[in-house]
Amino acid sequence: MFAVHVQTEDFDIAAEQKKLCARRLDIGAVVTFTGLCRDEQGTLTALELEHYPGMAEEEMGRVLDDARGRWPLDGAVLIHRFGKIAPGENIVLVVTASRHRTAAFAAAEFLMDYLKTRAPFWKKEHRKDGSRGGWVEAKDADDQALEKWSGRP
Amino acid sequence: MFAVHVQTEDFDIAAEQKKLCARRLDIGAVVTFTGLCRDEQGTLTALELEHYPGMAEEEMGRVLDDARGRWPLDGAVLIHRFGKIAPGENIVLVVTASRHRTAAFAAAEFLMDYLKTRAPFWKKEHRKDGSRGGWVEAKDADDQALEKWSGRP
Amino acid sequence: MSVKLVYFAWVRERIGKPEESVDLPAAVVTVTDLIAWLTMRGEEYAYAFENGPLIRTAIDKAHVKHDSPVAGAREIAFFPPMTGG
Amino acid sequence: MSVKLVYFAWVRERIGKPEESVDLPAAVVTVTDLIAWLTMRGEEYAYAFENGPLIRTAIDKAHVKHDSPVAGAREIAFFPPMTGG
Repeated sequence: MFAVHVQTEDFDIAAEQKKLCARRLDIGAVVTFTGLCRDEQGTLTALELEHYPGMAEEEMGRVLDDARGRWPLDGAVLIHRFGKIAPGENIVLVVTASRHRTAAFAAAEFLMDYLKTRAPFWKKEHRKDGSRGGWVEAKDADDQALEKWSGRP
Repeated sequence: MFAVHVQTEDFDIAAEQKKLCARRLDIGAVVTFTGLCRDEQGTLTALELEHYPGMAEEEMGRVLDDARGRWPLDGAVLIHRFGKIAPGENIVLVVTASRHRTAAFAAAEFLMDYLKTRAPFWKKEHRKDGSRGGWVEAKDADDQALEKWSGRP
Repeated sequence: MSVKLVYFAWVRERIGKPEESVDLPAAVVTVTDLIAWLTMRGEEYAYAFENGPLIRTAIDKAHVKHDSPVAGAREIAFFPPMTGG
Repeated sequence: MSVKLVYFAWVRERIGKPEESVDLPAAVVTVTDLIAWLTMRGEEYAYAFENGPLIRTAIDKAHVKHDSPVAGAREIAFFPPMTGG
Protein backbone atom coordinates (compact mmCIF):
# COMPACT_ATOMS: atom_id res chain seq x y z
CA MET A 1 0.00 0.00 0.00
CA PHE A 2 1.22 3.42 -0.98
CA ALA A 3 -0.65 6.50 0.19
CA VAL A 4 -0.35 10.26 0.61
CA HIS A 5 -2.56 12.30 2.96
CA VAL A 6 -2.82 16.03 3.65
CA GLN A 7 -5.04 16.61 6.66
CA THR A 8 -5.74 18.73 9.75
CA GLU A 9 -6.23 15.74 12.09
CA ASP A 10 -3.44 14.08 14.00
CA PHE A 11 -2.20 10.65 12.90
CA ASP A 12 -1.55 7.36 14.71
CA ILE A 13 1.82 5.88 13.79
CA ALA A 14 0.95 2.40 15.09
CA ALA A 15 -2.28 2.31 13.05
CA GLU A 16 -0.51 3.48 9.89
CA GLN A 17 2.23 0.90 10.34
CA LYS A 18 -0.36 -1.81 10.96
CA LYS A 19 -2.26 -0.93 7.76
CA LEU A 20 0.98 -1.11 5.79
CA CYS A 21 1.85 -4.58 7.09
CA ALA A 22 -1.65 -6.09 7.16
CA ARG A 23 -1.80 -9.63 5.72
CA ARG A 24 1.81 -9.49 4.51
CA LEU A 25 4.66 -11.79 5.46
CA ASP A 26 7.29 -10.32 3.12
CA ILE A 27 7.98 -7.13 5.09
CA GLY A 28 11.03 -7.35 7.33
CA ALA A 29 11.63 -3.71 8.13
CA VAL A 30 9.44 -0.70 8.81
CA VAL A 31 10.84 2.77 9.45
CA THR A 32 8.73 5.69 10.66
CA PHE A 33 9.72 9.32 10.86
CA THR A 34 7.63 11.75 12.88
CA GLY A 35 8.30 15.48 12.72
CA LEU A 36 7.02 17.42 15.73
CA CYS A 37 6.42 21.07 16.56
CA ARG A 38 9.30 22.26 18.76
CA ASP A 39 9.25 25.20 21.15
CA GLU A 40 12.46 25.25 23.15
CA GLN A 41 12.08 28.89 24.26
CA GLY A 42 8.48 28.41 25.37
CA THR A 43 7.38 31.40 23.27
CA LEU A 44 4.97 29.76 20.81
CA THR A 45 1.26 29.18 21.06
CA ALA A 46 1.29 27.34 17.74
CA LEU A 47 2.78 26.91 14.31
CA GLU A 48 0.31 27.57 11.53
CA LEU A 49 0.89 25.49 8.44
CA GLU A 50 -0.35 26.90 5.16
CA HIS A 51 -0.36 24.65 2.11
CA TYR A 52 -1.23 24.67 -1.58
CA PRO A 53 -4.26 22.37 -1.81
CA GLY A 54 -3.99 19.95 -4.67
CA MET A 55 -0.35 20.63 -5.38
CA ALA A 56 0.67 19.40 -1.92
CA GLU A 57 -0.83 15.97 -2.57
CA GLU A 58 0.49 15.85 -6.16
CA GLU A 59 4.02 16.82 -5.18
CA MET A 60 4.10 14.34 -2.28
CA GLY A 61 2.96 11.69 -4.76
CA ARG A 62 5.80 12.61 -7.14
CA VAL A 63 8.34 12.41 -4.30
CA LEU A 64 6.95 9.01 -3.34
CA ASP A 65 7.24 7.82 -6.98
CA ASP A 66 10.88 8.99 -6.99
CA ALA A 67 11.57 6.93 -3.87
CA ARG A 68 9.88 3.85 -5.35
CA GLY A 69 12.12 4.17 -8.39
CA ARG A 70 15.21 4.09 -6.20
CA TRP A 71 14.45 1.41 -3.58
CA PRO A 72 12.42 -1.82 -3.49
CA LEU A 73 9.64 -0.60 -1.19
CA ASP A 74 6.72 -2.83 -0.20
CA GLY A 75 4.67 0.08 1.11
CA ALA A 76 4.87 3.71 2.19
CA VAL A 77 2.65 6.37 3.71
CA LEU A 78 3.20 10.13 3.78
CA ILE A 79 0.98 12.29 5.98
CA HIS A 80 1.38 16.06 6.32
CA ARG A 81 -0.88 18.10 8.59
CA PHE A 82 -1.91 21.71 8.00
CA GLY A 83 -3.59 24.39 10.12
CA LYS A 84 -2.59 25.33 13.67
CA ILE A 85 -0.32 22.86 15.43
CA ALA A 86 0.61 23.32 19.09
CA PRO A 87 4.13 22.71 20.49
CA GLY A 88 4.71 19.00 21.07
CA GLU A 89 2.16 17.96 18.44
CA ASN A 90 2.88 15.94 15.30
CA ILE A 91 3.38 17.70 11.95
CA VAL A 92 4.51 15.08 9.46
CA LEU A 93 4.75 11.29 9.21
CA VAL A 94 6.71 9.10 6.81
CA VAL A 95 6.42 5.32 7.00
CA THR A 96 8.38 3.01 4.72
CA ALA A 97 8.27 -0.79 4.55
CA SER A 98 10.67 -3.09 2.79
CA ARG A 99 12.14 -6.57 3.00
CA HIS A 100 15.39 -5.21 4.37
CA ARG A 101 16.30 -2.35 6.64
CA THR A 102 18.73 -0.54 4.32
CA ALA A 103 16.01 0.33 1.79
CA ALA A 104 13.48 1.29 4.48
CA PHE A 105 15.94 3.65 6.20
CA ALA A 106 17.25 5.25 3.01
CA ALA A 107 13.80 5.76 1.51
CA ALA A 108 12.42 7.33 4.71
CA GLU A 109 15.30 9.80 4.92
CA PHE A 110 15.07 10.59 1.20
CA LEU A 111 11.32 11.19 1.48
CA MET A 112 11.80 13.62 4.39
CA ASP A 113 14.61 15.49 2.64
CA TYR A 114 12.47 15.93 -0.45
CA LEU A 115 9.23 16.72 1.40
CA LYS A 116 11.06 19.52 3.22
CA THR A 117 12.22 21.19 0.03
CA ARG A 118 9.51 20.28 -2.52
CA ALA A 119 6.14 19.91 -0.77
CA PRO A 120 4.27 23.27 -0.79
CA PHE A 121 3.87 23.94 2.95
CA TRP A 122 4.85 27.07 4.89
CA LYS A 123 5.13 27.54 8.65
CA LYS A 124 4.17 30.71 10.47
CA GLU A 125 4.83 31.24 14.17
CA HIS A 126 2.10 32.39 16.55
CA ARG A 127 3.66 33.85 19.69
CA LYS A 128 2.40 33.83 23.27
CA ASP A 129 3.10 37.56 23.74
CA GLY A 130 0.88 38.41 20.82
CA SER A 131 3.77 39.84 18.80
CA ARG A 132 3.52 39.35 15.07
CA GLY A 133 4.82 35.89 14.40
CA GLY A 134 7.08 35.60 11.41
CA TRP A 135 7.17 33.09 8.63
CA VAL A 136 9.76 30.41 9.32
CA GLU A 137 12.71 30.80 6.95
CA ALA A 138 13.89 27.95 4.76
CA LYS A 139 17.22 26.48 5.84
CA ASP A 140 20.24 26.06 3.61
CA ALA A 141 20.83 22.80 5.47
CA ASP A 142 17.62 21.43 3.96
CA ASP A 143 18.78 22.18 0.43
CA GLN A 144 22.20 20.73 1.21
CA ALA A 145 20.57 17.56 2.53
CA LEU A 146 19.43 16.83 -1.03
CA GLU A 147 22.99 16.66 -2.30
CA LYS A 148 23.60 13.30 -0.64
CA TRP A 149 21.00 11.70 -2.93
CA SER A 150 22.55 12.77 -6.22
CA GLY A 151 24.17 9.75 -7.79
CA ARG A 152 22.67 7.44 -5.14
CA PRO A 153 21.81 4.73 -4.45
CA MET B 1 14.62 8.92 28.55
CA PHE B 2 16.98 6.16 27.48
CA ALA B 3 15.96 2.52 27.96
CA VAL B 4 16.78 -1.02 26.92
CA HIS B 5 14.35 -3.92 27.22
CA VAL B 6 14.67 -7.64 26.48
CA GLN B 7 11.25 -9.28 26.68
CA THR B 8 8.92 -11.96 25.31
CA GLU B 9 5.90 -9.63 24.99
CA ASP B 10 5.14 -7.58 21.91
CA PHE B 11 5.72 -3.82 22.00
CA ASP B 12 3.58 -0.81 21.02
CA ILE B 13 5.53 1.67 18.90
CA ALA B 14 3.07 4.51 19.48
CA ALA B 15 3.25 4.03 23.28
CA GLU B 16 7.06 3.92 23.25
CA GLN B 17 7.26 7.05 21.12
CA LYS B 18 4.76 8.81 23.42
CA LYS B 19 6.80 7.96 26.53
CA LEU B 20 9.93 9.33 24.88
CA CYS B 21 8.29 12.64 24.01
CA ALA B 22 6.16 13.11 27.15
CA ARG B 23 6.32 16.64 28.57
CA ARG B 24 9.07 17.70 26.17
CA LEU B 25 8.96 20.51 23.63
CA ASP B 26 12.57 20.20 22.43
CA ILE B 27 12.14 17.05 20.31
CA GLY B 28 11.59 17.77 16.62
CA ALA B 29 12.24 14.34 15.12
CA VAL B 30 11.47 10.77 16.13
CA VAL B 31 12.55 7.76 14.08
CA THR B 32 11.35 4.23 14.76
CA PHE B 33 12.64 1.03 13.25
CA THR B 34 10.64 -2.17 13.57
CA GLY B 35 12.12 -5.48 12.51
CA LEU B 36 9.54 -8.16 11.72
CA CYS B 37 9.57 -11.92 11.21
CA ARG B 38 9.39 -12.59 7.45
CA ASP B 39 8.18 -15.78 5.79
CA GLU B 40 8.02 -15.28 2.04
CA GLN B 41 7.94 -18.99 1.22
CA GLY B 42 5.18 -19.69 3.73
CA THR B 43 7.25 -22.48 5.27
CA LEU B 44 7.74 -21.22 8.82
CA THR B 45 5.63 -21.73 11.90
CA ALA B 46 7.90 -19.45 13.92
CA LEU B 47 11.36 -18.10 14.51
CA GLU B 48 12.71 -18.95 17.94
CA LEU B 49 15.00 -16.32 19.38
CA GLU B 50 17.55 -17.48 21.91
CA HIS B 51 19.48 -14.87 23.88
CA TYR B 52 22.17 -14.56 26.52
CA PRO B 53 20.31 -13.15 29.54
CA GLY B 54 22.17 -10.33 31.19
CA MET B 55 24.68 -9.88 28.40
CA ALA B 56 21.90 -8.98 25.92
CA GLU B 57 20.79 -6.03 28.06
CA GLU B 58 24.39 -4.99 28.83
CA GLU B 59 25.50 -5.09 25.21
CA MET B 60 22.41 -3.20 24.02
CA GLY B 61 23.22 -0.59 26.69
CA ARG B 62 26.80 -0.31 25.40
CA VAL B 63 25.58 0.12 21.80
CA LEU B 64 23.19 2.82 23.02
CA ASP B 65 26.03 4.59 24.85
CA ASP B 66 28.08 4.51 21.63
CA ALA B 67 25.23 6.16 19.74
CA ARG B 68 24.81 8.84 22.42
CA GLY B 69 28.49 9.65 22.09
CA ARG B 70 28.09 10.23 18.34
CA TRP B 71 24.78 12.12 18.04
CA PRO B 72 22.88 14.61 20.21
CA LEU B 73 19.98 12.34 21.17
CA ASP B 74 17.16 13.48 23.45
CA GLY B 75 15.91 9.96 24.03
CA ALA B 76 16.10 6.40 22.73
CA VAL B 77 14.51 3.02 23.40
CA LEU B 78 15.74 -0.40 22.30
CA ILE B 79 13.46 -3.41 22.67
CA HIS B 80 14.38 -6.93 21.56
CA ARG B 81 12.00 -9.84 21.96
CA PHE B 82 13.00 -13.44 22.56
CA GLY B 83 11.19 -16.79 22.45
CA LYS B 84 8.93 -17.96 19.61
CA ILE B 85 7.83 -15.28 17.17
CA ALA B 86 5.32 -16.05 14.39
CA PRO B 87 5.63 -14.72 10.82
CA GLY B 88 4.42 -11.11 10.61
CA GLU B 89 5.13 -10.43 14.29
CA ASN B 90 7.54 -7.82 15.64
CA ILE B 91 11.07 -8.83 16.69
CA VAL B 92 12.98 -5.64 17.45
CA LEU B 93 12.24 -1.95 17.98
CA VAL B 94 14.57 1.04 17.93
CA VAL B 95 13.24 4.52 18.68
CA THR B 96 15.43 7.62 18.58
CA ALA B 97 14.47 11.21 19.35
CA SER B 98 16.45 14.35 18.62
CA ARG B 99 15.99 18.02 17.84
CA HIS B 100 16.74 17.41 14.17
CA ARG B 101 16.05 14.60 11.78
CA THR B 102 19.62 13.91 10.66
CA ALA B 103 20.72 12.73 14.12
CA ALA B 104 17.55 10.71 14.69
CA PHE B 105 17.90 8.87 11.35
CA ALA B 106 21.63 8.22 11.66
CA ALA B 107 21.42 7.01 15.27
CA ALA B 108 18.52 4.64 14.52
CA GLU B 109 20.37 3.06 11.58
CA PHE B 110 23.60 2.84 13.59
CA LEU B 111 21.77 1.18 16.51
CA MET B 112 20.24 -1.45 14.20
CA ASP B 113 23.54 -2.17 12.45
CA TYR B 114 25.24 -2.69 15.82
CA LEU B 115 22.39 -4.62 17.44
CA LYS B 116 22.51 -7.05 14.51
CA THR B 117 26.18 -7.81 14.93
CA ARG B 118 26.79 -7.30 18.69
CA ALA B 119 23.65 -8.15 20.67
CA PRO B 120 23.71 -11.84 21.71
CA PHE B 121 20.57 -13.18 20.01
CA TRP B 122 20.27 -16.18 17.70
CA LYS B 123 17.39 -17.13 15.43
CA LYS B 124 16.25 -20.70 14.77
CA GLU B 125 13.63 -21.62 12.20
CA HIS B 126 10.67 -23.83 13.06
CA ARG B 127 9.18 -25.26 9.88
CA LYS B 128 5.58 -26.17 9.08
CA ASP B 129 6.54 -29.57 7.65
CA GLY B 130 8.18 -30.51 10.94
CA SER B 131 11.62 -30.77 9.34
CA ARG B 132 14.50 -29.77 11.55
CA GLY B 133 14.72 -26.03 11.33
CA GLY B 134 18.20 -24.68 11.07
CA TRP B 135 19.89 -21.83 12.85
CA VAL B 136 19.81 -18.71 10.73
CA GLU B 137 23.28 -17.89 9.42
CA ALA B 138 24.89 -14.52 10.04
CA LYS B 139 25.13 -12.38 6.92
CA ASP B 140 28.30 -10.80 5.60
CA ALA B 141 26.09 -7.83 4.63
CA ASP B 142 25.50 -7.17 8.32
CA ASP B 143 29.21 -7.01 9.06
CA GLN B 144 29.76 -4.81 6.02
CA ALA B 145 26.99 -2.46 7.21
CA LEU B 146 29.25 -1.52 10.13
CA GLU B 147 31.93 -0.17 7.84
CA LYS B 148 29.92 2.91 6.98
CA TRP B 149 30.17 4.09 10.60
CA SER B 150 33.97 4.05 10.85
CA GLY B 151 35.20 7.59 10.78
CA ARG B 152 31.65 8.97 10.98
CA PRO B 153 29.88 11.19 11.78
CA MET C 1 -4.23 35.02 -22.48
CA SER C 2 -6.22 34.81 -19.22
CA VAL C 3 -4.61 32.94 -16.35
CA LYS C 4 -5.30 32.38 -12.67
CA LEU C 5 -2.53 33.53 -10.34
CA VAL C 6 -2.33 32.11 -6.79
CA TYR C 7 -0.13 33.31 -3.95
CA PHE C 8 0.97 31.66 -0.71
CA ALA C 9 2.56 32.57 2.64
CA TRP C 10 4.27 35.97 2.70
CA VAL C 11 3.88 36.42 -1.05
CA ARG C 12 0.10 36.26 -0.44
CA GLU C 13 0.35 38.61 2.55
CA ARG C 14 2.42 41.18 0.68
CA ILE C 15 0.18 41.21 -2.41
CA GLY C 16 -2.87 41.26 -0.16
CA LYS C 17 -4.94 38.61 -1.91
CA PRO C 18 -4.80 34.82 -2.31
CA GLU C 19 -5.57 34.74 -6.02
CA GLU C 20 -6.67 36.70 -9.06
CA SER C 21 -7.26 36.30 -12.77
CA VAL C 22 -5.17 38.37 -15.15
CA ASP C 23 -4.93 38.87 -18.90
CA LEU C 24 -1.32 38.53 -19.90
CA PRO C 25 0.14 40.66 -22.68
CA ALA C 26 1.85 38.80 -25.49
CA ALA C 27 5.25 40.11 -24.36
CA VAL C 28 5.06 37.89 -21.26
CA VAL C 29 6.70 34.68 -22.43
CA THR C 30 8.50 33.25 -19.40
CA VAL C 31 7.97 33.22 -15.63
CA THR C 32 10.69 35.86 -15.37
CA ASP C 33 8.70 38.08 -17.76
CA LEU C 34 5.57 37.52 -15.69
CA ILE C 35 7.34 38.54 -12.47
CA ALA C 36 8.67 41.70 -14.16
CA TRP C 37 5.19 42.53 -15.48
CA LEU C 38 3.56 41.97 -12.05
CA THR C 39 6.23 44.10 -10.34
CA MET C 40 5.12 47.07 -12.44
CA ARG C 41 1.48 46.69 -11.40
CA GLY C 42 1.90 48.31 -7.97
CA GLU C 43 4.06 48.59 -4.89
CA GLU C 44 2.44 45.54 -3.20
CA TYR C 45 3.69 43.42 -6.12
CA ALA C 46 7.07 45.16 -6.13
CA TYR C 47 7.35 44.33 -2.39
CA ALA C 48 6.33 40.67 -2.90
CA PHE C 49 8.81 40.20 -5.74
CA GLU C 50 11.63 42.39 -4.43
CA ASN C 51 13.80 39.27 -4.30
CA GLY C 52 12.39 37.85 -7.49
CA PRO C 53 14.86 34.99 -8.06
CA LEU C 54 14.09 33.71 -4.53
CA ILE C 55 10.39 33.28 -5.24
CA ARG C 56 9.30 29.79 -6.25
CA THR C 57 6.83 29.16 -9.04
CA ALA C 58 4.49 26.34 -9.96
CA ILE C 59 2.54 26.01 -13.19
CA ASP C 60 -0.57 23.86 -12.94
CA LYS C 61 0.63 22.53 -9.59
CA ALA C 62 4.13 21.43 -10.63
CA HIS C 63 7.39 23.23 -9.78
CA VAL C 64 8.95 25.15 -12.68
CA LYS C 65 12.05 27.28 -13.14
CA HIS C 66 11.83 30.99 -13.94
CA ASP C 67 12.90 30.48 -17.55
CA SER C 68 9.88 28.23 -18.20
CA PRO C 69 7.30 29.46 -20.74
CA VAL C 70 3.89 30.42 -19.36
CA ALA C 71 1.99 29.65 -22.58
CA GLY C 72 -0.93 27.31 -21.96
CA ALA C 73 -0.81 27.65 -18.19
CA ARG C 74 -4.17 27.60 -16.42
CA GLU C 75 -2.85 28.35 -12.91
CA ILE C 76 0.46 29.93 -11.96
CA ALA C 77 1.48 29.97 -8.28
CA PHE C 78 4.08 32.13 -6.52
CA PHE C 79 5.36 31.34 -3.05
CA PRO C 80 8.47 31.52 -0.82
CA PRO C 81 10.86 28.59 -0.38
CA MET C 82 8.95 25.81 1.36
CA THR C 83 9.24 25.18 5.10
CA GLY C 84 7.06 22.12 5.68
CA GLY C 85 8.10 18.80 7.14
CA MET D 1 41.12 -21.78 38.38
CA SER D 2 37.41 -22.64 38.38
CA VAL D 3 35.25 -20.90 35.80
CA LYS D 4 31.70 -21.17 34.55
CA LEU D 5 31.35 -21.88 30.84
CA VAL D 6 28.08 -21.06 29.04
CA TYR D 7 27.06 -22.04 25.53
CA PHE D 8 24.40 -20.71 23.15
CA ALA D 9 22.60 -21.67 19.94
CA TRP D 10 24.29 -24.43 17.92
CA VAL D 11 27.39 -24.37 20.14
CA ARG D 12 25.06 -25.33 23.04
CA GLU D 13 23.31 -27.97 20.92
CA ARG D 14 26.58 -29.56 19.74
CA ILE D 15 28.11 -29.68 23.22
CA GLY D 16 24.80 -30.92 24.60
CA LYS D 17 24.54 -28.69 27.66
CA PRO D 18 23.90 -25.01 28.32
CA GLU D 19 26.62 -24.54 30.95
CA GLU D 20 29.19 -26.21 33.13
CA SER D 21 31.91 -25.39 35.64
CA VAL D 22 35.47 -26.40 34.82
CA ASP D 23 38.86 -26.18 36.51
CA LEU D 24 41.29 -24.73 34.03
CA PRO D 25 44.91 -25.93 33.97
CA ALA D 26 47.57 -23.22 34.31
CA ALA D 27 48.57 -23.73 30.67
CA VAL D 28 45.27 -22.19 29.51
CA VAL D 29 46.14 -18.50 29.25
CA THR D 30 44.05 -17.14 26.38
CA VAL D 31 40.64 -17.87 24.85
CA THR D 32 42.44 -19.69 22.02
CA ASP D 33 44.13 -21.94 24.62
CA LEU D 34 40.75 -22.60 26.24
CA ILE D 35 39.16 -23.58 22.92
CA ALA D 36 42.07 -25.94 22.20
CA TRP D 37 41.76 -27.46 25.66
CA LEU D 38 37.98 -27.93 25.33
CA THR D 39 38.39 -29.49 21.87
CA MET D 40 40.43 -32.28 23.45
CA ARG D 41 37.72 -33.06 26.02
CA GLY D 42 35.54 -35.03 23.62
CA GLU D 43 34.06 -35.22 20.18
CA GLU D 44 31.04 -33.05 21.10
CA TYR D 45 33.48 -30.24 21.89
CA ALA D 46 35.57 -30.94 18.78
CA TYR D 47 32.35 -30.69 16.74
CA ALA D 48 31.27 -27.43 18.39
CA PHE D 49 34.67 -25.84 17.88
CA GLU D 50 35.52 -27.36 14.48
CA ASN D 51 35.57 -23.82 13.08
CA GLY D 52 37.21 -22.36 16.15
CA PRO D 53 38.01 -18.88 14.82
CA LEU D 54 34.34 -18.43 13.82
CA ILE D 55 33.09 -18.94 17.37
CA ARG D 56 32.45 -15.75 19.34
CA THR D 57 33.47 -15.40 22.96
CA ALA D 58 32.36 -13.22 25.84
CA ILE D 59 34.05 -12.92 29.22
CA ASP D 60 31.78 -11.77 32.02
CA LYS D 61 29.17 -10.71 29.47
CA ALA D 62 31.37 -8.55 27.25
CA HIS D 63 32.69 -9.50 23.80
CA VAL D 64 36.40 -10.44 23.72
CA LYS D 65 38.85 -11.54 21.03
CA HIS D 66 40.43 -14.96 21.05
CA ASP D 67 43.82 -13.61 22.13
CA SER D 68 42.32 -12.20 25.34
CA PRO D 69 43.56 -13.66 28.65
CA VAL D 70 41.08 -15.72 30.63
CA ALA D 71 42.66 -15.00 34.02
CA GLY D 72 40.13 -13.65 36.50
CA ALA D 73 37.10 -14.57 34.38
CA ARG D 74 34.02 -15.72 36.30
CA GLU D 75 31.93 -16.65 33.25
CA ILE D 76 33.09 -17.40 29.72
CA ALA D 77 30.52 -17.75 26.94
CA PHE D 78 30.87 -19.36 23.51
CA PHE D 79 28.35 -18.79 20.72
CA PRO D 80 27.99 -18.49 16.93
CA PRO D 81 27.94 -15.11 15.15
CA MET D 82 24.81 -13.31 16.26
CA THR D 83 21.64 -13.22 14.18
CA GLY D 84 19.30 -11.01 16.19
CA GLY D 85 17.64 -7.79 15.12
